[in-house]
Amino acid sequence: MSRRPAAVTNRSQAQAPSPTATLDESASRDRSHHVSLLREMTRIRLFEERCVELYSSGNIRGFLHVAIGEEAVAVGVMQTLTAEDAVVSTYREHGHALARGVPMDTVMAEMYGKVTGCSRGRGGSMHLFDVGRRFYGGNAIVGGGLPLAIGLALADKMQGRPAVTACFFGDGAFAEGEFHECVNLAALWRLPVLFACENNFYAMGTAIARAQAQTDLALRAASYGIASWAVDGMDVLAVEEASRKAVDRIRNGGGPCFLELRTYRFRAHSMYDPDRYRDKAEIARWKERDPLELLARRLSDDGTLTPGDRENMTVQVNAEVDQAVQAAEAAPFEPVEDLTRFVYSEPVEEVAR
Amino acid sequence: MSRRPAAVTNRSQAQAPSPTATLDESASRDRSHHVSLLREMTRIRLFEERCVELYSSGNIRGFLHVAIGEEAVAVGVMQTLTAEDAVVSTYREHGHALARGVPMDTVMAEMYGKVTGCSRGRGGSMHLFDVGRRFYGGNAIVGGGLPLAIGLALADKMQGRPAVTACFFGDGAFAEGEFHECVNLAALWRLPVLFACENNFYAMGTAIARAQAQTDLALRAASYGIASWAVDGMDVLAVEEASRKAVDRIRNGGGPCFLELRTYRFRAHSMYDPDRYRDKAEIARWKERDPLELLARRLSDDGTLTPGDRENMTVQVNAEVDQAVQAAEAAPFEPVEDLTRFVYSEPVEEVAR
Amino acid sequence: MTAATTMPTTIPATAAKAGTVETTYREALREAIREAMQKDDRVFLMGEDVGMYGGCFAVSLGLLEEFGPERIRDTPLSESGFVGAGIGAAIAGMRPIVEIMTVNFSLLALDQILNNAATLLHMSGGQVHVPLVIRMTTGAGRQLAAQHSHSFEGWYAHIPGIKVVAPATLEDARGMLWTALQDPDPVLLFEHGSLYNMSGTLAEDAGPVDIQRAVVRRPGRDLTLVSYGGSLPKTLAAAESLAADGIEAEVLDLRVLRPLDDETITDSVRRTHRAVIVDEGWRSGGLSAEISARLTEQCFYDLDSPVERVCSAEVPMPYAKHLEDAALPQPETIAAAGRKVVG
Amino acid sequence: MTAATTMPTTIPATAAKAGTVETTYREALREAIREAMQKDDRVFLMGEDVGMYGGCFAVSLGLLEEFGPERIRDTPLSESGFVGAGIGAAIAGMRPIVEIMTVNFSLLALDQILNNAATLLHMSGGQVHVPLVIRMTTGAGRQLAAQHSHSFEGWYAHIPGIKVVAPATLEDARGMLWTALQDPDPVLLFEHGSLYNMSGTLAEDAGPVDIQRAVVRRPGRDLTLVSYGGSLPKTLAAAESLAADGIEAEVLDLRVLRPLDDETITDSVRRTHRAVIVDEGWRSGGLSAEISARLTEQCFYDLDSPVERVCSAEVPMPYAKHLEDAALPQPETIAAAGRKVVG
Ligand SMILES: Cc1ncc(C[n+]2csc(CCOP(=O)(O)OP(=O)(O)O)c2C)c(N)n1
Ligand SMILES: Cc1ncc(C[n+]2csc(CCOP(=O)(O)OP(=O)(O)O)c2C)c(N)n1
Ligand SMILES: [Mg+2]
Ligand SMILES: [Mg+2]
Repeated sequence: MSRRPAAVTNRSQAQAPSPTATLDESASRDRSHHVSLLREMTRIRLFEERCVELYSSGNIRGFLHVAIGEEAVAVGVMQTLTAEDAVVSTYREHGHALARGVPMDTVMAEMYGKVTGCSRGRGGSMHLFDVGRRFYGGNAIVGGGLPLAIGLALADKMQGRPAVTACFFGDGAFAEGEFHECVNLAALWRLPVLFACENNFYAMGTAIARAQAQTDLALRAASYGIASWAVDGMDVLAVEEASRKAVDRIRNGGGPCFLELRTYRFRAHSMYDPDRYRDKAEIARWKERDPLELLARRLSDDGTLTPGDRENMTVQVNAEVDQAVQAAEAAPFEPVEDLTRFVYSEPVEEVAR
Repeated sequence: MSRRPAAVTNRSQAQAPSPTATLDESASRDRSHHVSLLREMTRIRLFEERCVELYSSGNIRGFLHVAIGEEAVAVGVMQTLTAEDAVVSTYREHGHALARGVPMDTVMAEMYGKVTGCSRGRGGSMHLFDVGRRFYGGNAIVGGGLPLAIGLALADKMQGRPAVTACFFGDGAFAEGEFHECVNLAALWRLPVLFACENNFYAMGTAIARAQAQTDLALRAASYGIASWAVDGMDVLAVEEASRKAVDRIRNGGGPCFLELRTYRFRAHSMYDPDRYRDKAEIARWKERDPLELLARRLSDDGTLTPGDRENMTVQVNAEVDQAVQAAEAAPFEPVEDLTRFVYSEPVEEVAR
Repeated sequence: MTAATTMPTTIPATAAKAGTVETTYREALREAIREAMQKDDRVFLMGEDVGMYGGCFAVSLGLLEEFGPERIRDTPLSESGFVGAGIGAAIAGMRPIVEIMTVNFSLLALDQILNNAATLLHMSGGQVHVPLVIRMTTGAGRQLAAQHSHSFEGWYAHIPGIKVVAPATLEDARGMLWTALQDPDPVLLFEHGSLYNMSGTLAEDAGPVDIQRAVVRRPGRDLTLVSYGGSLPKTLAAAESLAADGIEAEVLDLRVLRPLDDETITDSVRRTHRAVIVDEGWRSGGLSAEISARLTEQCFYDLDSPVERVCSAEVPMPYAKHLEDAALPQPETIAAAGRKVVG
Repeated sequence: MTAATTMPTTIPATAAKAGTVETTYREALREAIREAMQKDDRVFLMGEDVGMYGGCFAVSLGLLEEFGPERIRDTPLSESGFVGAGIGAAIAGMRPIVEIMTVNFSLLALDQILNNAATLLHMSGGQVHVPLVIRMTTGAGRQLAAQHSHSFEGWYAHIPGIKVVAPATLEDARGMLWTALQDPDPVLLFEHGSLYNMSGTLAEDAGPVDIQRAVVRRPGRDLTLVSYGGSLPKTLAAAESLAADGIEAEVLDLRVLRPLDDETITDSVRRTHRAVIVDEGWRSGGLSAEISARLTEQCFYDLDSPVERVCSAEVPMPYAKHLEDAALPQPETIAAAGRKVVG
């Protein structure tokens, strides 16, 4: 299987570490690892497809943003993080949460607004949290997670922990002032932050060229004096490789890194979006590079995965999704008397802290 | 006299216009023009030195930020603007106002809080306005003038006026999110904006290297895809030359330009500042490049200005300052009953609009 | 004052004289933008996804095709930048309509709104006028959770130098924009998200309405229910249920949150001697507090019982429907407060 | 609740038992920071010019030398970025003190304060605690004009999820910070610019004070003057001048603006039956409105006259001294309001 190094373009002004020195070749050589990548992406895909159905049937409400087509980004990056690392995400974060290990049934229960949800039903699709897994949400203010992320990294650094904070955000968020402030701060203070920019070429209906004077985001990020790479975000192996390189560098005190993960959402921005602004042919072209199919084809080409294996995987994952839906449906709502809880911390928690 | 082209470093990614084609050589060749530049800088210098005295004597209150040492920036840039162009400034803007042609006595009256002041005494040192001269203030939120400036430019462009908006701001403002948003917007929409960054290497007590991960601001600005130059901001001729090049380019539809005008404030940030953070030797070194003395030396070397001429100039300018002080002292305060005026527009003005 | 001062107060659709059309709040807003764009070429609309996408709540759908990308101007995600650009453009002679998708995001632009738009006229000694209109969606009720459900219009009403309006009817959705555009000062126009689909009839020749007066939407003698925006339908429903109990509530629609129309409010309360204020904003320090304080100041001796407030629970809005419902003013809670002040 | 619940209410310096020291509000704030840094190595101070410059109002002068640049951390001009970084750092186990130079600039960080700091605990279903303290300078009186003179502490008090405190005395300047740092939720601490030079004596062993209760700073039977922060000295002066007329005013110092200590306020008003609220914020929709509304709700039948408010004129603050003076609450205007409610 080819390593596709061309998929990673080095935009760093600083000198990049030699790929052979910093890449963990063994992991990606491992066939079972590749199968697990496919399984993770499949979990996200099938979970989100089910969510779309459940939205249509009215079981899920509010805003629902799925990342179908972008699964390789979440799964590739998460491979390179440890349990001590932290993750900050967006409102399009089911994939990040699942790939980070947030149990599917707590995520589904959250979609249902149930008390068993990972945010007790208070957050919904846009606000998945799991502090035990250092998954700090779920932020629906575009760019709003960036300052949090540099703060988490600052605290880790000041407390001498070797953790890295991965912060996901979109091409749209790149235009927000907070991006500028945070990349500069991270670079200035050499904070252990991975800026994982999911460039899906649109912010709602606005194509990147209509939002950014300079659309080469990796180049732009490099101007802050940080290491920066553009990556084929449809190729989970390329994402993992680039992210591992970046995370190693960060963990070794190399300062923050920026990854421009070029990807595409196959569906509309949200369930409200009639998707008037994209060319059908463009969507079709990107679908040819479906990250699940890309990997599956490789695994079938090199004999790792038979059609039966793939079928089995789908069945298993669908069973997991079914189970999550059943659990969510069976779960209770939070009592309405608890409405005003969690505005301020509760005494019992204070004692436990 | 040497043209000092080395003082202008081209940082543009875009192709820069050839200097010979776009620079207005005739103006800077004109000796009387050079004398007028010295006079303008002297006006600012002596005005501000007087303000410092008046602050100590309690006639001026509030915050007072002088730009002593930075006069070449204001004077050089203003030479290249027409009456139709617009200016947006900062809280360190006496020099910008005076060089723009706001009468000294209205500026001094404003410092005194008198109704004859250019903002009727409501603004004070930080909020000088003269809409008739398209001088839109005087903004004391660092970076706060940038969005205004791009809006002025947008309106000019939409209405087919050939005007350029010059926006002054500091190295400190460069770190604000608004900078990022506004440069991108200006570049994206090719707005006629001159971003005139007064890099005096400090934001209050914070040296630029302690605030910016990448201190080459012209390089950083170029990453937005706009033409960008670093300029010796102590050399008024270099400033004028660079600004003329930039303004011509902007006026001809070339999109926004960025000038990093490298300068230095000889005095503390404000009258409250004990200036603990700068090395005395550093200050002394920069004072050797006093923009007034630099130009005066040249004019004396090439025989344009005799010591007597210089002395005369000082006397005349001092007389202008004296006159402004006398007028300010004699002027009335606004009646206190008028306190709540100008929160909303008044009917009579509405009719006149 | 603006030309609008002489215009009649908005009247219920049922009283319309000319022919009527079926329309929605969303369409009425769109018609208002379209008309303004046609009548005045200084007017343009700017904001995130107002063009190609058609507006995040489809208000501006079709306008890009009609007016082109210069005047229906999509922006990057740069709230402070483009709101400030609207201020600058207004100063330099345009009449911008800036759209902020949701009131929560407006916090990113609050520095520009407060420190510049609201302040420039005063600190320039009367020189710099900012004839800008900013539209935003406000309010909860659609399970959008804690970062998309706030009601800050009352909070904005704290700021001198701006005006704040909140259309609650088709007439006002159709008519407030033009009047706001004629105003020489910044006007913030809040559209409640739950009203976009509200349908009804509107006079064919519906046009500009004043942005100065509150109006009585339902007359009554026993108590005054003060309301506005997305809470108006709920308050009218509460009045119906009170009527079933023989309590006749007068329902006021504030329409304009800054400056408040004290006269209409006190006129009503002087007649009914009892008041309940309904405000989807948080209670503490909200608009409801201001109205209560003014009633104390202006008609203390007319009040037969303490002024009551029905507001949102002081929580960031939860996603789950039962919790969101419990957090918001509802016809039942409004009616209960009405019974309390009467009882 | 925090350990502070059991702590005594702050008491006037004159009653101090141990030895006393001469100090200023500024020094007391500095001592509080210093002590917190010494006692808890999770505490650090972050903001513009807190280090090399010594703090824009010299509060943190000398701390850089004592604690080094990691813990006295100068930031670039990036209010949203570094306030948000403080939130993140608090979540991950630090106890940051973030300084925003002046409340006006905090608008640039309001999205982070409201949409994140105040909201994360709730929208995470109780998981994400934000033990953050944000300090800022507030208020007018120094001719700093329209972009440096606001009083937004009352406006901030509208936001559920945060606490808002305003030290008006040396004891509180010295003692509120530590208690705020022990709080598991975000606390905003507002220092009035006109108080920094206030001097007086403080107990040598002055330490933490509660951040829950309002206190009576001057007892009186005829009316209650409710005040806080920079208005407290003016209100006490007004009480003296009323006393000269034989009117005994009770002066309350709110200390904590969110959550308000209703009990102490209503206790006093139930005794005096009359109230004037003094608040440097703008009047419409300010904190003064909330207190007035609550007095109506909680002691309507105890009130002998309508609650009055003395606030800042609703103007962006002008530079000229005579106009600024006229815009602000002054002892004379406070006393006049007092006479009005008594008279
Ligand atoms: C501050 C802010 N502005 C606007 C929005 C509305 N909005 C939600 S998602 C979105 C597009 C974001 O695009 P991008 O960052 O590229 O992420 P993507 O949706 O493509 O994953 C917009 C405009 C918001 N949530 N927050
Ligand atoms: C948003 C904001 N933050 C902080 C301040 C306080 N402040 C005033 S001037 C200044 C330094 C600005 O530095 P720079 O932009 O380099 O301009 P200079 O003063 O050097 O001319 C600071 C921090 C402010 N006025 N506005
Ligand atoms: Mg995108
Ligand atoms: Mg500077």
